[in-house]
Amino acid sequence: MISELIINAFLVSIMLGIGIALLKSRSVIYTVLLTSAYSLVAALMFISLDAVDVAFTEASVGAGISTILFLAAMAFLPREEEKNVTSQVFPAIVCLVLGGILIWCSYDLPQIGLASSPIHQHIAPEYIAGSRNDIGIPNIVTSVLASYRGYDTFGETIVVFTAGIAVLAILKNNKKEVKKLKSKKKVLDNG
Amino acid sequence: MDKNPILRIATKILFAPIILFGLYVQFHGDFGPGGGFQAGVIFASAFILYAIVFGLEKGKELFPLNINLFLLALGGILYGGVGIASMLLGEEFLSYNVLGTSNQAGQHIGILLVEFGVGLTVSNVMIALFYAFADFKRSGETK
Amino acid sequence: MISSSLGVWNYWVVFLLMMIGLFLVIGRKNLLKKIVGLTIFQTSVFLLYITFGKIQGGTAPILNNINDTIYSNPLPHVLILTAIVVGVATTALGLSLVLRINSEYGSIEEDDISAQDLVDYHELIETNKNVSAKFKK
Amino acid sequence: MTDIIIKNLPILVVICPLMMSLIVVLIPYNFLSWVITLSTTFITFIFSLLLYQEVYLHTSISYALGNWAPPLGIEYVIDKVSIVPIIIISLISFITTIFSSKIMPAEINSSSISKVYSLWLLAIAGLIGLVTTGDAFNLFVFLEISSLASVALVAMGGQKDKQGLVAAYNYLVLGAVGATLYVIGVGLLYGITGTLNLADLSKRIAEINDNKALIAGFGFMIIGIMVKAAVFPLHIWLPRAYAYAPSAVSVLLAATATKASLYILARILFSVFDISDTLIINTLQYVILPLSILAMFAGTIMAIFEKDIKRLLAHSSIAQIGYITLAFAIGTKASVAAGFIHLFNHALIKGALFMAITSMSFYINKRITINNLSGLGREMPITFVCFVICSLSLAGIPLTAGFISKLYIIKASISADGIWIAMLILASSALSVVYLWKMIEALWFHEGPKNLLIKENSLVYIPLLIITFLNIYFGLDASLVVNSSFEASEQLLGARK
Repeated sequence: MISELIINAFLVSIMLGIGIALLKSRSVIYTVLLTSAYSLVAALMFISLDAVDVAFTEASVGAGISTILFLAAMAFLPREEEKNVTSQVFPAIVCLVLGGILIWCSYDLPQIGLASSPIHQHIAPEYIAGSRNDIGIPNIVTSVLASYRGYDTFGETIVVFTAGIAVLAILKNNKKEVKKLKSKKKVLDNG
Repeated sequence: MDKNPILRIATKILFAPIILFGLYVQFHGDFGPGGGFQAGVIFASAFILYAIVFGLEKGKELFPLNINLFLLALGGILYGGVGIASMLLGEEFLSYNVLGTSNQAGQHIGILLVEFGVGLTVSNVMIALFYAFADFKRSGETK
Repeated sequence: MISSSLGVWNYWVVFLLMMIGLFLVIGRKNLLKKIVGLTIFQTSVFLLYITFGKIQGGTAPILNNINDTIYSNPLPHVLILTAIVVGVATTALGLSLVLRINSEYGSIEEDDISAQDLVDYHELIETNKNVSAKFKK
Repeated sequence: MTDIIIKNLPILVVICPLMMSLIVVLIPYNFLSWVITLSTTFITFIFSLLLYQEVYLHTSISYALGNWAPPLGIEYVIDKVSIVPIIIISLISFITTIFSSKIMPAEINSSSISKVYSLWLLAIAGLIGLVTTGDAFNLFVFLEISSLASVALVAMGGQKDKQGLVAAYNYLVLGAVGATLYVIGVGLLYGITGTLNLADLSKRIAEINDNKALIAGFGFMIIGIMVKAAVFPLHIWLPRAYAYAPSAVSVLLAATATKASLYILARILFSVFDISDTLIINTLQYVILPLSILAMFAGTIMAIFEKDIKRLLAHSSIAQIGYITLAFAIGTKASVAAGFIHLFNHALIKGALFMAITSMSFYINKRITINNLSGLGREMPITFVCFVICSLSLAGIPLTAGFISKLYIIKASISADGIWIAMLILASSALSVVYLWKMIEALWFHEGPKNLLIKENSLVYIPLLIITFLNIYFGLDASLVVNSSFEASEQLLGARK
């Protein structure tokens, strides 16, 4: 079991490295590629933590489609980030406070992989038993996703739908048409 | 990019297997990792690849925008429709047990339909997003 | 001892990654960089959840016919599947807004944008003041 | 059929707009998509009224989605508490949809109208879903539906004024950060309790004592929701989002968006966690109370110095949110009830004020500032008489709805030994008269442009009349609102004390 933890610690350290590189980089394309790499390492990490479905999704959505969208958007955007002129002390303090609170509470979090912690005792066993008996599907994640918590998945489909419609509505508006519309409208000039 | 024969041929060869893999992930989600989201993204990637290599116009010929919009809504309607069907059959929203002859059969049918709905919406949204982002250039240029 | 300290290391790095993500969102002035930061922030939260779901000696939650198999907790996986898709939806919407902002303002730096907005705002107040002064006589 | 409807009412109020949004997007005719949207919001309103009746028959309805008993599956909980925001959202969304019929095509180009109505319904469904759900993670999903849809609606304002895009961007990023903080909080709580169902969560939290992760999880959840509810100082996304959204969207968001989050805040504070716990008492007394008082004054003072009217009203919203959170922070049954009364009344008041101001932009193609309000009162008498009545309501003049809520908040704060709080509320109300008078003076007592020939459009002012009438009606006979709110706070706090 130590080996698993060592792999995890290794992967998570790579992610930390990518995160620090992201903090330093000013080039947009570099940033986008690093984000893609970050998602890919996260996917590996998910595999080592037994979350194969999540890894699959993260690799295809996080490292795949997100990167395509970033690259497609980048074609129209400035390539370099300007140097920050304003002070970054306040955001840094906010982040440190957040991190401080989380690290402070980390000692009371369940130890990783401890089978006796409530998270593994309370509902999860019922899902594992139910998936075999009530639903009859080997992939427990699918049965929880589509049946036990099917409504969450419905909501999520709707979120994707919302984003699709929203992007279509935001990007598809032609300036010309708006101008035509303005002149059509009863314009009452105060001046 | 549409002049490069290697890319064109590679795309033509890859297109069908990607779709096939998408179908596999879609319908094998009950047994192994996979399901609607992943399959939807894989489907979409086939069409996005086609549009990148052959140009957006060709991509839109292959997969027109109005069909895209229709399928995008249809996925959600299918998902909600399963829920409403179970409601009309006298159970709660999204309880698949009533859909089949036995509880397990009902669950199977329900999950299959629902995952298909997810796949439909996700793939079409991803394609629509790509079209919208790639198309943005032109409306910017005419300005 | 080693395992517990490695476990804490795992938690701590996840928290550090969250901090980096949040810092990119609230500390950077580049609108695209903020969205990248959001992605990093969210992915780190996903890691936290999945870390909770792990059971030592467990395997992926796909049923097999071997008795006494320990399965990792499937619930966090389901939640994170949902959250990943929500995350990409947010990213797509954010990117579309960045594109439009760039074509309207010619910049995606927050400072430039707020400077332009301030000029517009003052113009709005000033021009209208003149108009109403004319009518008041 | 009717028993199917009655049985499934808790889900129908959400599913109805959700499913129709999928259909509306396919409708190529703009008028038809408006008709469908209107009938959907109307049906949703009817459903929510039926639900109100049902709730008062059974005190609390639990609806297990997919027929999986909670905490295994997702649960919908409708009780006397959650019915209050459901009624608010469905009522306001119906009235606003009538209002949008003429305003929407004037501001948004015709090719995207059906998409906008789809997003409109999604925003409404997201807000109702947020309120009805009894599951912490499902809450996040609906939070995202409503916020993504509202962001897109705000961004539609970018067709007229480019600032709408920046407003939408800030709303999106801050909203996403808030949602992610909420998810961290839920994750920490899930990590130590192993459940996501809110009722189950509160049971299991009561068994845990002195856990740092519990405190941190609580903190993150609250901060995340406070971002969404625009509680001072996390409100920075709000003024711009309301000011640069298309008119109808401003009305909808101003009247409903933060109300749902405020309800969630109350629910997490009082029903998930134990109100007699020192953690909650300290949070209320040392965090939320001072922030609310700051919000009351900061919002009002910002409004006094603001010249752009939509922004002015948005700043005033921040102050009003301060009143509501103040009432929650006092933490007695009477004060929480007063908070719910103001939740309802503020939706009516701010909805009406935004409606009056934005209906002006239908006639005049300009951003509305204090200077070009001059003399319009006489040009558009119906609109601005309503505006004056609702301004009085906001200031808390007797015979209006605003008076009732101020009265109950002050009464509750005095009975909780907080005379100084009552004084501060009165002071802030007095200050709010300054900016309201500034607008009324410009409208009625300044000389205006002569060449305006405005004929007020009936579809634009009828919803305004309805909502103004409600303002007066609930000022004269507040028993319905007051009773429901007291029942709500009884149910919310009674179980634990």
